Order: sequence, then structure tokens, then C-alpha cells
Amino acid sequence: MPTYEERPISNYDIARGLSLLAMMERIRAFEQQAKLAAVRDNLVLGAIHLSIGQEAIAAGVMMHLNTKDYMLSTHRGHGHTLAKGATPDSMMQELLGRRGGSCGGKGGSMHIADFSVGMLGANGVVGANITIAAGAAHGIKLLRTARESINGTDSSKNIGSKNKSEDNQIVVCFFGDGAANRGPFLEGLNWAGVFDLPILFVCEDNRYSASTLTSTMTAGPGPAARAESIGLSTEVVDGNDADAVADTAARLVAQVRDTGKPAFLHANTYRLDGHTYFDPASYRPDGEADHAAATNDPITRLRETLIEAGQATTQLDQLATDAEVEMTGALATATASAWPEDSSVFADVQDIGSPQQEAY
Amino acid sequence: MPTYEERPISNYDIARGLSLLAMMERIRAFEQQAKLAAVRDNLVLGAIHLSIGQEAIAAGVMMHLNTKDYMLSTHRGHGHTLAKGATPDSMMQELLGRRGGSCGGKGGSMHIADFSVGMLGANGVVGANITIAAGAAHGIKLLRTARESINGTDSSKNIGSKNKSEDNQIVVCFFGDGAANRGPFLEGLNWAGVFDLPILFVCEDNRYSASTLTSTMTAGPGPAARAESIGLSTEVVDGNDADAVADTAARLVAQVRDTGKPAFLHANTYRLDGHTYFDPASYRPDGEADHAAATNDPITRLRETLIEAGQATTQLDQLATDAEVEMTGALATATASAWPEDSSVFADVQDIGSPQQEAY
Amino acid sequence: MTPSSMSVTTTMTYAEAAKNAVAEVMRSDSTVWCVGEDLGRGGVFQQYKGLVEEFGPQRISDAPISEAAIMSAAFGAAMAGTRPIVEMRFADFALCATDELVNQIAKARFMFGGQSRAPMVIRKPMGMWRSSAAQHSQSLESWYTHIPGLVVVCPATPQDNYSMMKAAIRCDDPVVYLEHKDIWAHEGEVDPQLEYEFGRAQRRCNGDDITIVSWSHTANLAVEAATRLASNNVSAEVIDLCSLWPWDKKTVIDSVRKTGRLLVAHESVQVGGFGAEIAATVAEHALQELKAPIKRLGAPRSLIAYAPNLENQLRVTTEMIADKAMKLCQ
Amino acid sequence: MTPSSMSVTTTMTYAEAAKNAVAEVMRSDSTVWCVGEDLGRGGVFQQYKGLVEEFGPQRISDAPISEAAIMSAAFGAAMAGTRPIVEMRFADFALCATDELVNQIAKARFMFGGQSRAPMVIRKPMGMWRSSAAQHSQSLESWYTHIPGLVVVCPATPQDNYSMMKAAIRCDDPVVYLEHKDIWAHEGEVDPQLEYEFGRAQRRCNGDDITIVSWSHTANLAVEAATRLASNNVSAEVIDLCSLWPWDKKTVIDSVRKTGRLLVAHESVQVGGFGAEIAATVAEHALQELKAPIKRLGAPRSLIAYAPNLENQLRVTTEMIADKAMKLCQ
Ligand SMILES: Cc1ncc(C[n+]2csc(CCOP(=O)(O)OP(=O)(O)O)c2C)c(N)n1
Ligand SMILES: Cc1ncc(C[n+]2csc(CCOP(=O)(O)OP(=O)(O)O)c2C)c(N)n1
Ligand SMILES: [Mg+2]
Ligand SMILES: [Mg+2]
Repeated sequence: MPTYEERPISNYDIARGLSLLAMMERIRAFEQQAKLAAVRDNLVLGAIHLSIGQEAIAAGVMMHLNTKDYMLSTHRGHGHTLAKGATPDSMMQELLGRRGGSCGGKGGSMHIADFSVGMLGANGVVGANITIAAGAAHGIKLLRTARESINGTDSSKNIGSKNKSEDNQIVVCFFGDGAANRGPFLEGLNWAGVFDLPILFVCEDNRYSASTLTSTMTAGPGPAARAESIGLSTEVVDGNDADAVADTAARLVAQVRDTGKPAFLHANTYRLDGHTYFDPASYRPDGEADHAAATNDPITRLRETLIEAGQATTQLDQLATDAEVEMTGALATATASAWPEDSSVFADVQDIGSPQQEAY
Repeated sequence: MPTYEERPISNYDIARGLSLLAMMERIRAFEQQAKLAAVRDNLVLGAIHLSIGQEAIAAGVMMHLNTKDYMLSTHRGHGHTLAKGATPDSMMQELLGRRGGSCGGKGGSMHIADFSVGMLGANGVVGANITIAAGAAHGIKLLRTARESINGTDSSKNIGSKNKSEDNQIVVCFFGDGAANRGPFLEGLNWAGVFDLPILFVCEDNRYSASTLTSTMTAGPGPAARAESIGLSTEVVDGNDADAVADTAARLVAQVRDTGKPAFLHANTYRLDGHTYFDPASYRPDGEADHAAATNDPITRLRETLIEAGQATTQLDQLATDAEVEMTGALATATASAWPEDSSVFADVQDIGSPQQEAY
Repeated sequence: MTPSSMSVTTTMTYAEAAKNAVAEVMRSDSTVWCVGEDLGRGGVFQQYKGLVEEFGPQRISDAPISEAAIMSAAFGAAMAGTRPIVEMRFADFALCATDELVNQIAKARFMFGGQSRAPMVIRKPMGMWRSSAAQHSQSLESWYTHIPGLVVVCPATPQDNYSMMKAAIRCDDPVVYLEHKDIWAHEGEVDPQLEYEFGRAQRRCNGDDITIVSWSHTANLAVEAATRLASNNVSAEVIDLCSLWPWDKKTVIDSVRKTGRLLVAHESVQVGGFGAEIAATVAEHALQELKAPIKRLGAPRSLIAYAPNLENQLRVTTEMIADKAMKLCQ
Repeated sequence: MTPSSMSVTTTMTYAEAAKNAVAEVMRSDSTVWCVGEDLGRGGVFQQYKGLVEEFGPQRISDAPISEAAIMSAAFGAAMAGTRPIVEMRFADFALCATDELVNQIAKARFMFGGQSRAPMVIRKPMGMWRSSAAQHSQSLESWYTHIPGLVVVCPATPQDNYSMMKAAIRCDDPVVYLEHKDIWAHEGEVDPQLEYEFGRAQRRCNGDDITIVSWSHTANLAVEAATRLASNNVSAEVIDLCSLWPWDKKTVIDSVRKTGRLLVAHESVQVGGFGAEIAATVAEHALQELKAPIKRLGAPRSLIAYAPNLENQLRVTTEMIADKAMKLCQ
């Protein structure tokens, strides 16, 4: 489990840094608007879980994916979804339960999904997405074999496509430190290992499981050690260092694409907000969150790097302003959107025996 | 994970060796009679899973327990149950579904239990016993605290009882290599680690999960590495070397009693029979089982050690003969036993809302 | 409920009622303990608030996010002689522990021929609450009625949540204890001396024209519906089953014999809901006395949606109960 | 069943029928695959015998002992575009994957607003077989009827196991496919051209005096009972529901309207069983036409015991069905 080392600032990739920052600002701004919608406007009725402080992981991992790749998320999934390419309008509409929402207002924050960009769903059950994600990777592998058996032998694959590796579809699965204590962690990682599946597991370790310090409920050294014991290629990264996440994820994503085998990324981070937007998080030691906000905000850290690398503050500020404008717009759009058709509650249950045919 | 080293035969503990052999012969004989009852007599109607070839683990571990200690077993639990102190009569009656059976004929082989000797049940669901066993250890710890809070402070415990350590009740939980791929493995071991519970987990690795070679369905180095990654003190032993098992288990049992913390024992073994008594096990490579029977039968191996240590063959043969007599008797007793009372099927469902009061 | 001679009642919420019951029993029985996620901070609905301060973290125990282990470890501890109260947080998450509850806990006593007992209270907050969508809103009480070995209870009021919690902790069998999430803050008078006996329904309104059978929060709606019906000159008898297994067949059948009409109302999906069991039982035992078809009112067989207007399509409301009862009496 | 013009029937067992259906579909659709423990050796009941030789280990896939992962990984693979057939080995073990089936698979399409589909066949061999005791004998079909999003089917004959398996694999919704373990070896004629449509019951006997509704293996017993009844001059109509969700209300209600009597018989526990849903539906829609109380015949609310004499106490037998029907007609 190598940890990330200091990059010399001389050959710093400014374009990538800016792109990471832009995405992180968008995620932050989206969630700030979502929180306003909830707290100020009382327009978000269900619970929402903010990833404020954790944006570097979503941005740093997702920049290596394309929309054909799949991603599965948790209850804390806004950042992942946005970084995967979903539009803020359809996301905010979903959070407000409105028409136009990516799930038609039926899912809300905890079930946000956008299959058009490969986002196969947040999940309200901690850890449940891990085995589903392994299965999505299983599906990719099976379909590849099925195509190959139709198109010819295995070797054709190596000849036919020039950029073979980039074409290899993969899955990324996010989950929290708390999820590593549920059965699906073991079963899902084992599944991916046994069947050699193209999936990158990303543990976002923000140290808390709701109001519980996860370390108090976790035996042994933790998720990364467990992943290694299941034979997965594993790395640990400072999840609040966007460049470190991007570098490590680049390596692991490429490895998963090339080998078709699973890998595991443990990213240490901190959630600056409460577990839900209405959680005052008073269970934290005094000053812990303030200290983290002051010293370990991934956005501040990346801004500092960029300034050190020669970027103008104004240019960076502009990214924040743009993001805020975009997300204020998304909230305005969502607020102005109609409720879903009443009848849609009977649609998409099932084809056969659907309540559209007979309500009971 | 230290593995067991050769013992110099000079200071070999003959009394212990004989006691181990006696128990192993009894287990073997019990299961041979059970198999006869099934195959020859058609008196065992449900599936039975024999542990022939694996007896050294049951004998070697259980010799360090007393009846106040708890033990939880698997579908392959006859050996464990006998070694824990259950009587062959009540066990055989249970296998035949007869009156006098330790579960009144309601459980059969897969649910055999004898709470009077601390045997809290076999289990028909692979891996399910792991979390239950952790809980039994949790119960022990809670009751100890409850007693202490009634009897006085913690320190009294150290003064009051001379043989404190032997008094400390513990739990032993057996499971197979296949069970290490189920969620309860992770959840149960983590639970025991988090709450510092007095439990010894014993993985009986016979290399197969029903007809599947477990290694083909297990990612990474396997159960012991997983247990270590969850922070458990872990050892690996040649499970067909009865003395090695007894030595290692002695150490681990004492450690669990003293520290109150969990430990893990990985015992390598081989099942000489089929998965169930009616499984021809034709999925095994030709000769594999024969080779194991010829070279790695734990009974033969222990006999050889004892002979080397100076024991007479006749004396050892006598143990086998005694065991066979005892178990033939058990089968005769069981065969002659009546069926359970019909009405007992409505007893022990529940006190409130029981079908004894109203059948439906 | 057995009324007591010298009752001193106190006002408390539904959540506090259960908490007080738990605390009282824990004071007198050192083998009782609670286990679940976040309990040390009062639990997700604050239904354990303050308990860790009194009883310490061993008896008000946090847990890893391991519903299967929470359920199953509590079971092991129950077999070892303790009396656990298991917190599942949301009834939906209890599905992660189904093998543990159904194959292990419910069956242990029988399977082992009476050698073991599993005195456990398994708390599963159920029902619709705050736009929580499909994975945080389910009511699956009918499932548990179908599993031999389980007691199933659904308290609807603070008094019931107090008295039934005490009865559940005292019970030597596993009790699936379904509190409704939407009424944690409901206040009511609680007489601590009232004792509850499983299998006893409560006649919450007396009436002659129609019997409305319900449970959990829907029983409260049925009481409201009865008031509306009264103003339309329909006299409805409302029976709150309180416990679904065992359930009080006699009270229901006697009532239907009197009124000649039966409406069963519940929040859960109608198809395969426990309302069917009641309807079927009455259709077997009181068919001759019926003046009208037996009606059920449950959720359509769809999933619980997030948007409030969609969620509302799935609710059984006071109005719907009153309307359906009205029609049945015409 | 839609009869075909040129039928060529073959004799096969219930197990073979399903296997042949699976093989045929797999030949024409390369996205169909099977996953479960020990499938490479034919599966625990040999219902996959020979398939790995034809389709290889990727499409007839072994699995770790991880029911939760088997269920859930198949679901992920279904969302990714494959059509998995999931083998749970014993219906009882499927309880280890309840969150996966109920909270994930059944809800995904709806929760995600129709973006995803889960075309899966989830095979759960159910029922009593060979003294297998409480953890290997359950029939929990009523649970699944209560879960929106799931199709629930119970084939009773080789023909049904052939035609319904094909329909299940074709279906774009998740299908809980409950085969009965006690009839794997039953032989029967199978016409490969017969197509099954979910929600269609089969009238397996025509009769005028009483309607007997059943499904799974108990439907076969009901047919035997009808023969016995006929020799007592009672003409029983036997309806095999085949699929429980959707279920064929019309055929049942029409039949009850004709006969005026209803007996529902099933192997599972009577309390909270699907028989209640049928009884309740008839009590709502055909109460006036009933000449006798609606009767159900299911297992007592006890657990399945190992000893054969005890196990027999829990069985619904041909004799019991005939007796109960007889009494109802007197
Ligand atoms: C199976 C299950 N148990 C409990 C919960 C309630 N719950 C929601 S989020 C959460 C904490 C999760 O912690 P972690 O995995 O670290 O993710 P984080 O919230 O920190 O991002 C809990 C306990 C749940 N949703 N699902
Ligand atoms: C949850 C569950 N899945 C599947 C089974 C069927 N089954 C019974 S024993 C067995 C193999 C278990 O292998 P292992 O754990 O290695 O124990 P062994 O039989 O080798 O002693 C299987 C798959 C079961 N009983 N429970
Ligand atoms: Mg966390
Ligand atoms: Mg094994």
C-alpha cells in the first residue's frame, strides 16, 4: 500500500489542476445550493447527505472515466454523479422531486442515477452497491466474450482495435469506511477477484459512519488491509489532495482497463458537514471540523497548488463564481419545475402485473 | 501465521495422544455407523455430512474445553458434538429422528445440538454460525460484567478466584473454507474484534465446498489472511496432525481465556468421504481421495506417532474396537427408539401464539 | 390493557414511551441490553436518548454497520442468557438480516427441541416518513406473521409503545417490534401500570354499523375516520389489533358479527398484506353474518416514491378510510 | 397455454424440462447465463446437468458460497445488459440475499425512474423434500407476492417448468421462479411449442360443486383429490394458478361464481399465506355467490421438523384436500 509522495511543482500539470478544481467547485456549489434548497427553502423533503470536503475523490477518479464506463455510488452521491457527467438541472430536479429529475422524481437524492452517463445509481443501503458493481463488471466481461465469440476469436480483439485499452469499459464503485464492515464488502471484493473483473473499488474514508467514529467499530487495520487480504491490488491516497487522487486513480484505472482485474483505492478524507444536512454533528470533538476546514479543505489545497504553480487568484475565483452561477441556475430551474405526473407512480413497476393494469 | 513444527518424539505426551486417538476413533466409528444407518438401513432420511478424515481438529480443539464453554458447529458437526461431550445415543437418535434425540428428533443431523454440554447447535446455513458464535461470546462478556457489577468491582475478580483463567468461559466456532466467502465471516470476525470477545474461530479447510474446489472461488491467500486483516491473532496448523492441533489449540484457547480477545485457527485437512453420504465425489481428481486416505488419514498418522512413542498396536486397536462397540450400540439403541410424539411438532414453537393453542 | 387501580399518568411521546419502558426494565434486569448503530448518541430517532449516560456503552452498545451481525450476535447473546433489544434503524435494513431472523432466531427453539430460547426484542421502525423513498419506507409486517416462532407487534400510541415494549422485553420468544416512524413525536398519556398482553386487540371506538380493523399508525387514522363517520351518522367500531401474531380473532369476529361489515385498513401493500389474513379468517368464520363484501384498503402494489405527490398516491388516508366505510354502509 | 397446431411432445422430467428450456434459450441468446454454486457439476439437483459442457464455465458459472453476491452480482450484470438465471440452491438460502432481491432488484426500475431493467430469473427450489428440516424446506412464495416489482411463478408440471422457464427468461422484469424440490423426477409430456403467459391459471379439472385453487406441487395433489372426489360424486374444479403475481383473478372468480364454493390449498404456512389473498379477493368480489364459507388448507404455523412422523403433521395431503372439499360440499 504505497502512499502518495510529493510532486515537484516544476512539472505540474496546470490544465489538469484547473479541470479538477473546476469540477470540485461545481460539486461544492451544487451541494451548497442543495443545502439551501433544504434548509432555507424547505424544498428538499427527504434526507440529503453532502460530500462537502470530499470532492477531490469524485473529481480525481472520474476524470479518467468516459460515459461508457459505469459508476455506482452511495447515499452520498451528488459529487460522483456530477463528476460522471450528469447535468445539474436533472440532478437538482431529482433532489426536489420534480419533473425532469433524472429518476423522474421517484428516487430523490439517495437514489440518484443517470444511466445515460453510466451512473448506475446511488444506494440507500450501505454497502449494497459493492456486489451490484461487481456484477456490472461481470456483465461487461460476459458481453465482451459474447461479442468476441460472434466477431471471431480472442486474438481479433488485439488486432482489430487500435486504442484497445481505452475502449475497455470498466466499473468504479464508491463506498464509505463504514461499509467495509458489511458482508457485501467481502462478498463483492471476492467476487471481483475470483472472476477477474474490471472494477475499481474506491473507499472514501471520512472517518465517520453517521454519528459513530468508524475506527471504534472496525477491527484491525481497516479496509485497505482487508482488500489486500482478498488479493486486490490496493493503494492508499490522501483523498483531499486532488492531484494525488488523480495520479493514483490514473494508474489504477489504466491497470484495471489493461488487466481486466479489480483494484482498490483507499482515499482518506473528511466530511466537513453533518451526516445529513440536518445533523449538527455535535458528536465530533470540539474544533475538529473547523480545523479540517481551515487546514484540509481539498479545494483550498488545490487552489494553493495552482497559485504556487503560477495561476492567478482571479482566474481561480472565476471557477468558483461560474460554478455558483451554474448551480444557482439549477436550483432555480428545479424550483420552477412541475411535480411529476401523479400517474407516474404506477409506471415502471413491472411490465407484467403492473399496477397500471390493476392498482392492487 | 506460524505453522507447526516437528515435535521431538522423546518428550511426547502419550496420555494425551491416547486420549486424542480414543476420541478420533469414536468420531470415526460414530460416523461409520451413521453412514450404515443411512446407506444400509435407510434409516437416516435427511442428508448427513460426514467428517471422516477431519477428526483430528474436533478432538484436538475440544480437549481444551469444558462443558461450560460454548461451541457452535456447521452442517458437518457430528465430530464436534461428540468431542464436546454429547452422548452417542442421543446423537444417533437425533440422526434417526427418534425419541431421545438431543433435539427430540426435530433437528436431525444438520441441526444437532446439546446445550447441556455447551453445544449450541450445528447449522444448515453455511457461515451463519459465525455471527451467532460471536454473539454467544458477547453474552458471556455481558453476563460477566453484570455479575461483577453485582459482586463488586473488577479487581475482586482477580483476587477472588484462584484459577481465574480456567474459569473464563469461552466460545469455539467451527466453519469450513467455503464459509469464508460469506458476509458473516467478515461481520462476525469484525464483531468479535471490536468488542474484544472470548472466541476461537476454527476454519476447517478441507479444500472443497460441496463439489467445488474452494480455491477456485476464493480470491487472495484465503481465510487466515482475511482473519489477520481483521486484526485477529491467527495461526495455521496441519489439521490432520492431531498433536499439532492439540498444541496450537492449547495455546490459542489459553490466550482467548486470558485475554478475552478473539483468535483464529486455520486447520488444513481433507474430507475422505463425499460432501453428503450419497455424494460419490466424482468431481475430485482420480486418486486424490485414495492418496489422502493412504498418506494423510489423521487416525493412521496419530497411531504411527503413538507406536513410535512406544505404544503397542493391540492397545491402539482396542480403542478402535471399543469405539465400534460403543457406536454399534448407539445405532442399535436409536433403531429401537420410538418416533417422537406426533404432538411434539406443535411444541416449542413459541409461548405466545403457539400452534398448540391454535393450530393455525 | 388491564386498567390498574391507582393510575398515575404522564404525558410523553411515542419515542419517549418506549425509552422509558426500556430504561425501567434495564434498571431491574441487568441482563437486558440494547445494540445497534449510533445508539450511544441516542439512536437515529433519539429513541435511546440519555440511556448510555445511565447504563454505559456496554449495555447501550454501538454497533458496526452490520445488520446481519447485530441481529445474529444478539441472538447468540440471547442463547447465552442475556435479553437483547436489537435496533435495526429502519425496517428496510432488517432485510440485510433476514436469514438471521427467519432461519436462525425464529427456528432455534423448535429446531433444537426446546433446548434454546431467544428472548429478544427486534425493533424495526417502519412506514412512510419524510419523503424517504423506496428503501426507507416499507411496512413488511405481514412477512413476519407468516414465520412460525415470531411474535409480531405494532404499537400505535405512546401508551402502547410503553406497555407493549415492557411486555416484549419480558417475553421469552423473539418479538418483532414495529414502531412507526411517522409518530415518534406523537404525545399521549401513559399509565405505567397498564399491562399489555399479546394477542389482545383494543376496541378504540365502539360502533354498530361497520367494523374497521387496523394497526400501527393507520389505526390512528381509522379512529379519526370514525369521528368523521359519526358526523355522517355511521357508527364505526375501530379495532386496533396491536399485535398481529398472535392476533385477536375473537374480538374481530365478535365485532363483525355485531356490525355485519368489515373494512381492514393498513399502510402496507394490499396484495399479500395481513389484511388478507383477516379477511380470509372472517370469510371462513362469519360469512353468514356479513351484510356486505369484505373490503381491504392497503397500498397499491407499487413502490414508494420520493416526490410528495407520488408518495401521496400510495397512502391510505383518513379520508379514504371514511369514504370506503361510508360506501360499504350504503 | 396456447395450444400449437403441430405439436411434437417429448417425455421429460420436471428438472429436464427446465434445463431444456434454459439450453434452448441460451443457444439463441448469447446474453443469457446461469450462476450459482456447483453449477459446473450440474447443480445440486442436476437441473443444469450437461450445460457447462455445451456453454462453458463462463455462461454456466460456479459461484462462491455468497448468495448475497450471487443475487446482487447477477443484478449488476443484468443492468449491464445480460440476462442472468440465478440459482439459489434452496429457497431458504435466498433469505441470505433478501436485501438484494427486495430492496435492490425489485425496486431498481422504479426508483431510477425507468432507466434500468433487471431481466433476471431467480430460481429458488422450495418445499418439503427428504426430511430436510426447518432450514431446507420452506415455501415463502407469499412473501414475494407482497413485493412490487417481482413476478412470482410456481410451476407444477414438466410442461409448465418448460414453458414458464422460457417465459421467465424472456421477461424483462425479475421473476422469482419457485420450483418444487419434491418433483424434480416427475415425468410428463412436454410440447415445446406451448407458450405460457404470466397471470394465466390452468383449469386442471372441470367441475361444478367446488373450486379448488392451488399451485406448485399441491396443485398436483388437488388434481388427485378431484379424482377421489369424483368417485364420491363431488365434481371439483381444480385451478392451478401457475403464477401468483400476477394471478388470474378472473378465472378464479368465474369458477367460484359457477361452483359457489372455494377451497384454497397450499403447502406453505396458512397464516399470512397467499391463500389469504385469494380468499380475501373472493370475499370482496363474489361474496353473494358463495354457498359455503371460504376454506383454506395450509400448514399449521409451526416449523418443519426432521422426523418423518412430525414432518407429516405439517403436510397438506391429497386426502386432506379431498376431505375438506367433501365437508364443504355437504
Ligand atoms: C445497511 C444499512 N445500515 C444502516 C444504514 C444507515 N446509514 C446510512 S449512511 C450510514 C453511515 C455510513 O457510513 P460510511 O459508509 O462511512 O459512509 P459516509 O456516510 O461516511 O459517507 C448509515 C449507518 C443504511 N443506510 N444501510
Ligand atoms: C448459505 C448457504 N449456501 C449454500 C449452502 C449449501 N451447502 C451446504 S454445505 C456447502 C459447502 C460448504 O463448504 P465448506 O464451508 O467448505 O464446508 P464443508 O462442507 O467443506 O465442511 C454448501 C454450499 C448452505 N447450506 N448454506
Ligand atoms: Mg464514513
Ligand atoms: Mg470445505
